[in-house]
Amino acid sequence: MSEAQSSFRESRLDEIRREASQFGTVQQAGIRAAGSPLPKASPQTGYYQQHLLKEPQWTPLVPLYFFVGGASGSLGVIGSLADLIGENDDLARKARHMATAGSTISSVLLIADLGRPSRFLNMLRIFKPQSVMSVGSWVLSGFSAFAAASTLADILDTQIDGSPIATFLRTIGRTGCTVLGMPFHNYTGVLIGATAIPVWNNRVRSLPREFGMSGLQSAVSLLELSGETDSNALNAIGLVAAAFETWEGIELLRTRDRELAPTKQGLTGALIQTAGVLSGPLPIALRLASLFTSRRRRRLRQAAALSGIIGSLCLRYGWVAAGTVSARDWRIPLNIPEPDASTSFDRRAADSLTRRTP
Amino acid sequence: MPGLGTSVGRGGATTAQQSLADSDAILIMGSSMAEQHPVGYQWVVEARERGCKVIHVDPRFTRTSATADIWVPLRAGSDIVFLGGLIHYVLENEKWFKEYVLHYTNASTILRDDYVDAEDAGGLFSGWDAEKKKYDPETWLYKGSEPKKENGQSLPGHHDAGGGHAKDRGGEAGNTTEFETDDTLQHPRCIFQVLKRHFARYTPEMVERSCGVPQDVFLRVAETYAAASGRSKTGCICYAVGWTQHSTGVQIIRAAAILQLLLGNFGRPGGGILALRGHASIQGSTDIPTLYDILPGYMPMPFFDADSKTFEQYIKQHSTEAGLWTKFEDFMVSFLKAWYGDAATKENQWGFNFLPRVTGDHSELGYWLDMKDGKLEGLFVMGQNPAVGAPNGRLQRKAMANLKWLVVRDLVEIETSTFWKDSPEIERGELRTEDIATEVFLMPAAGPAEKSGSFTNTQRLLQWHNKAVEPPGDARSELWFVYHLGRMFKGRAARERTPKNDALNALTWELPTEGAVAEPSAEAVLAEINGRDLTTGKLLSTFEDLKRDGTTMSGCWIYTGVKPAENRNVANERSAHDALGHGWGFAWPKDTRIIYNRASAAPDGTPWSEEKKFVWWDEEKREWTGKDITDFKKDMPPDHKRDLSKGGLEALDGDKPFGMHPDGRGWLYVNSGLKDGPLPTHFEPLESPVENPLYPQHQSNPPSDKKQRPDNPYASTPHDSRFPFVLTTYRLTEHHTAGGMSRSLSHLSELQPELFAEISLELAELTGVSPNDYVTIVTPRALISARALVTPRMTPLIIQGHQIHQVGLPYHWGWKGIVTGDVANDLLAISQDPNVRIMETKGLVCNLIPGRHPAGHKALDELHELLEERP
Amino acid sequence: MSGATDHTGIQPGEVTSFLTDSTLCIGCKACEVACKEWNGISADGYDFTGWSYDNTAALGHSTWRHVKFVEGEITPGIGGNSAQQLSWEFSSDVCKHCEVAGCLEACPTGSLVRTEFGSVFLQPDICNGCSYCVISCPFGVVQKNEDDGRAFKCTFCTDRQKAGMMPACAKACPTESIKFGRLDELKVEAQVRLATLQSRGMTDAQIYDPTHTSVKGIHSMFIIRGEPETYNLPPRPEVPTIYLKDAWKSAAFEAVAMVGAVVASFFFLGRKG
Amino acid sequence: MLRDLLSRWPVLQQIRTGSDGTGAESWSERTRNLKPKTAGCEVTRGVCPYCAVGCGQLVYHKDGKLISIEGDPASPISRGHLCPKGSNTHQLHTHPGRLTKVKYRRPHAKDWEDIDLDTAMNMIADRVWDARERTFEETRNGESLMQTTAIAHLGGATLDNEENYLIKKLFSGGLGMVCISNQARI
Repeated sequence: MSEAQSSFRESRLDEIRREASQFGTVQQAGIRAAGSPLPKASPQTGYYQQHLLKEPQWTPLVPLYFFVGGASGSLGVIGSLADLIGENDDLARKARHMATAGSTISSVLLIADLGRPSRFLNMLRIFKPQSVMSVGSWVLSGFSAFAAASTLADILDTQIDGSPIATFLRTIGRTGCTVLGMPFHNYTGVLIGATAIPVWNNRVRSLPREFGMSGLQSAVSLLELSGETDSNALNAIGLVAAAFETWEGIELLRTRDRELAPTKQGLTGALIQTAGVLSGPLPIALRLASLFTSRRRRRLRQAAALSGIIGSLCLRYGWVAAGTVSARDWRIPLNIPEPDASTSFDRRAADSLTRRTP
Repeated sequence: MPGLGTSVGRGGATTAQQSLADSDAILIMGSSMAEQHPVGYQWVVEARERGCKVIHVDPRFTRTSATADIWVPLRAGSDIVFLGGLIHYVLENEKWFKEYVLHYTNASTILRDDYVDAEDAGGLFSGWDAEKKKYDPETWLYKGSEPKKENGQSLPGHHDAGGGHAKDRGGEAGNTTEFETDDTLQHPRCIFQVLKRHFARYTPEMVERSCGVPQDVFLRVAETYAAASGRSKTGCICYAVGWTQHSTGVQIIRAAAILQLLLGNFGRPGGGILALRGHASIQGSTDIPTLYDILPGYMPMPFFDADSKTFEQYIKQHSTEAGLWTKFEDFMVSFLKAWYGDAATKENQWGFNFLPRVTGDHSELGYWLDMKDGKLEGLFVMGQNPAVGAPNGRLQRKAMANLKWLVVRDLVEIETSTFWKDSPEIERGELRTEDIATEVFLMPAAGPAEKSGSFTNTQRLLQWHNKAVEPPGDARSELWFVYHLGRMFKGRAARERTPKNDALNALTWELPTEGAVAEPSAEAVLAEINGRDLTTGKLLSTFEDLKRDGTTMSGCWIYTGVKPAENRNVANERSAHDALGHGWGFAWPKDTRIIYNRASAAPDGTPWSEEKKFVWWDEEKREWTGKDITDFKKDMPPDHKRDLSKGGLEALDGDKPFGMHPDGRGWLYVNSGLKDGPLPTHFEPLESPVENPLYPQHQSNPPSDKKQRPDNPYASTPHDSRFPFVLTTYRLTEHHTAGGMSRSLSHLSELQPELFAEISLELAELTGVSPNDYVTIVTPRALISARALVTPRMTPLIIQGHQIHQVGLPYHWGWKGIVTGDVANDLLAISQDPNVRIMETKGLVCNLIPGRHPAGHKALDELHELLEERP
Repeated sequence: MSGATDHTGIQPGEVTSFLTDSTLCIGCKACEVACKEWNGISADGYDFTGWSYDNTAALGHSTWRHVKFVEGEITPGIGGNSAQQLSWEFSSDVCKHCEVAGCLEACPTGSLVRTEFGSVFLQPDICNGCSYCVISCPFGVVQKNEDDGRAFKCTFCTDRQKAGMMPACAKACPTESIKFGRLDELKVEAQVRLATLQSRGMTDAQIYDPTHTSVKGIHSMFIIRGEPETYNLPPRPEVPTIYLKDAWKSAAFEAVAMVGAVVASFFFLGRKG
Repeated sequence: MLRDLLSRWPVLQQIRTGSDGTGAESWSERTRNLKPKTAGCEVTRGVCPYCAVGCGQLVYHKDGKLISIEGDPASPISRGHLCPKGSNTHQLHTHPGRLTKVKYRRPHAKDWEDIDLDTAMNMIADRVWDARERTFEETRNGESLMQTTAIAHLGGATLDNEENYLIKKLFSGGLGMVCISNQARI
């Protein structure tokens, strides 16, 4: 090529080629650098390797909602049962108040995430059993009401002794919190599991368990951070939850489905694996250690709690982000095996992509 | 016009789009009908689903190819070789429709002894004047017919200034009613034999060599199409500017007409030639021409010094002794009465001298070069965007800077109106805004739904559109603009009654107006176009009633009948009662949907077959009847013998369907009227990468005009090492011409947002371009950048042994609108074919290099560098 | 004004459908524009993709009809209508209006509803933009318009259908490759068309209508040549609700486990001292 | 008040009918009364302004505003269909880029200025008249010419026949302009 022509070469093109040689692809729409295959629609490439599924359009508030909801659901249960069974009135009261606060924050987060927050009430327009989002909205509303009721009961108690209203509110409040706390603390696992997003529906069985136990652990952890570091009961619950998480983590690692790639690779993979450690083995170790020392017990319990909370947050953010990555995979929904057959810009290679499968 | 006009008598499409559904084979060539006329294409698809074979011949694999049965890649500019090949095949293999050819064409007519065919003279016909680069057609005439020589002027139809639109007949040069025939077709000088010899070398081998079409593919096309012929089968040919925009455009269409005549396809359902027009009323704007060389109804403008001395002389020159043009004087007098009313009297030759005389090439490209040379003062542009749409855009835009004033009327601020402000020439420093003295008026125009009026569509059908709402703000219709401007001039002329203003003072200019803005009544204009009987004041229902004694008037004789009564506007009638749509609009002439339909019956007047029964002679009623208005004298029996004394159609035999011709026949051979010869002959485009394999002595069409000058340079041809590739330009479905009606609309712009060049994978590899890269395309005129659309749909062709790469380039983009891009037409040269002065856009040469051209003045430096380069 | 109207003769209550026949499509994109014009949808970007002539790329909140362009190989002498090979295929995509619709099942507000024509309609006056439908559609059709806050998709021109008018895209389609009519009739028509195409040697022609999956069939069927994957049509689309049973089961199990853990812990370890 | 609020609450209807919330019980008032935007419009017959196929169009308008432009099913040519350009005819008329005022550029000026229509008409008339005064040739070597080549016209293929007729009549037949051309060739 003559000088005049080479001086023509736009620097932009060289950048594109560099990017291509570095990353194998170029992000800009449709751009393919020389040596890479022609954009194609074929049984091997799908439609120009354009992903079929739409990405989740949730704001970062949603994973946070998952965390808060999971925690306050579990707190509701703890708060309703703890002092019935044992003499843990303060702990139970604290749990109930936290649950009430949590459910309120949950509602705020959920509303804030809506495209049209003013229309939040439309959530209660119908009740749709087959829609997890609908069920969840009702559960959230119900739980908030019952939590509020039991909190109100507590306040009344401090004013008048044995007021019948307080008794009534306490009874229905705690019953409600126990009953609705169960779905409320883990329905979000069902929510994302029962969607078209491959990485999620591949784990549709384990996600509710994982999210639930994660909620329980953060509930325990929050109580501990609020000072309840003496309760062995809490420590025991924490151990159970952490054990569950550890098992789930191992399960996930053992499953080799390609749908799960986002849980093992990239930023999302890192988040989820970190979550596994922070809410599994690490808290277990710390909690066990706390049993054999009285001096450091408090610190160790607080460390375990902190690790559990951060783990739970990583888990929620990790899984939601994984959904976005998974939605971008154009092969899975089309059952197209990897890797992409096309390798070079060579005419024959391009041809092989266009030839019909017999 | 001349391609079809000289062959069969009228320049318009001979059939209706709906009739395509009755075809047994459809040949689409020089058009991507599915892309440019999608809704018309439904009839092709319908035919296809009924088993009709659809053949698409095109350099690119387009959306039309993608829905056709056979696609044939063809080197842009080799069309005549391909069609000549088909003609050769039909003649050699006896596939021609004998009865039709014998009775309905001039195959049996014998030529003069001194006629020399291009085949025998290396590409030139007899009568060539090397000095003037033009033909004297005298030797082309039929044996026995008298040349119309007047005081040493060139023969009618061959005037230098001619623009070729007044060619709805041909044969003006001689008295074509006197000639000899040989019905055995054996006479060596009879047209049939001449034709055979002329196309003898257009063999499948030659087609392969020149067009790059493999022989077996060519033969499959030939067999398939030739089969759509005879009593019970018909085939139709669809073309568009893919044929016309060549230096041999007219002759390409001639070749198609010859093929259709040989196969007996004119005037029959599912047959004929469908010229596909690209603008809503492009047919209308030649019927009622905003063109320099004709008057409404294809009557020629008087040429200075040639035939314009006296009215008698003018009439004598342009009327014939038989056929419809014997009524030329009736049409012309009625026309002059329409324009000049009472001021047109027998004494003043019906105001003939009010008409301006044509003194030269006043066509767009002709006067644009004058504009560039500072010879023009003012310009009106209405609904056109030459800054983007016209060839050699740089010259076009620079020329406008030499105007004193410019009036642009459009819906949006188009590039033409802002050349002084933001054109590439300003950006590159070739022009400086402050240096440009041109005054510019940009006037808002009314949209089609904001005014009433008629469009004439591609099948000669006038359809009325009704005003629905008022135009916004100061937007007005062109009707309003011209009418009120006219009133001002009339006023001024009335005050200064000088000879100069005679025409203005004589001009009839009274129209009823309506509404707050005083919008003139379009229907009143239509009434004037239709014509009246001045004695009774009644509107006329057929041009047959027009008279030469000044008792009738008609603004456009072929439209007479569109408004037959005060309370009727046939163009606005909307109750179709048959497939061809009778009852819906008005098709000229006389609401005939398929013209020359006398040919749909055998010479004896009976239908050729049940399948193709269309128009036939009813013996009881003694008249022609059938599914269409007969394009013939209704009560003239098939066995009628011509009576020259009567004139008109009665001066023709009863078995001669082509009534515009003085012999009533379809012309395989055109004895005069075409400036580049009586028969189609292949010449290479003005810029071509290959030698002319048929006539090495004459690379390109001898009489064509390159307008070569420093600001309109050409590549050396053949083989210019700087420009190794073939370039062809075209349109996309998603945009409209120069973009004024599409690039400003979001819903269309998003569908095709950027200028791109379609290239093959091979060319991409050759030039080191990868998909979506920017590339720069270079011709001697300009360089532009586009995105590369690398696609297997483009394929290199093997021409005379070596690979020819083609670059496809849509031309819709400019620098204004929602989506912008370089102007593809900057690459083209201003050239003129000999007959209609159209430029060549479909076949030229270019270079393609990776990367985007630099901005500003650097771009021009790059261009010059590249032009000097000789590896 | 006289002359024919575009009344379909279909009464509310009759189930309607599209049948988009790619073998009749000429890739003109009239359906895309007619849809945007009727529904007043704005343009969604002016990017050049280089994917043949497709610059629309995909269905979305502001693209409810999308014509796909699939390029194959070309051979001189063979047009796109000949059976020998796929050269250049066009196919106009649209919301599938599933028999069992993921978006419809997922919508918590009842914004998405089943209409009297059997189609799935998103009520813009109800939608609160929770965007759960977006991830519940196995065809990736529904999308939330971030600027507007609500989700959008093909309305099946319910407003037109209620007045007996044909959907805008089907009406505009120059070659009638987008057919609109009664579902049962179109199912038959599709079979007949397929038989015709195969008799012409187009053995690669097929009807896309996933009746064999949990989607249980769609109200906008397609006739395509080649593999559905080429057109981004999933071979086995499933409605996410099929996962519900398993999900709730394990949720219940885990909830019980939690209560168990809480009760046990406090019972044995709750007491002070 | 509360009663009818409740009666419009789909959940209660669900309970009453046992429906799952995907059907009629969830239809809003708007949905129930959904009408095409062309309901109650006047309809005028038009012709597509783009290519020369000549598709029939139905122009729906209400109170002087264009509402929609669609294909005319009665047309024997287009049978109600339109291509993408034809389908966009409504936007062609209503998009914000439409010109509504006359724009005028003075010699050497860097930008436009708005002027009113009458002024523009008079200015244009003056310029034509002046150019014609100076350049009109009545005769050349004793022969009638009646011509000026100093003023040119371009365009017509997108205009109505009636408009082309008046342009040719005034410019050629009245003013003696011969430089008249449009998009049409063959």
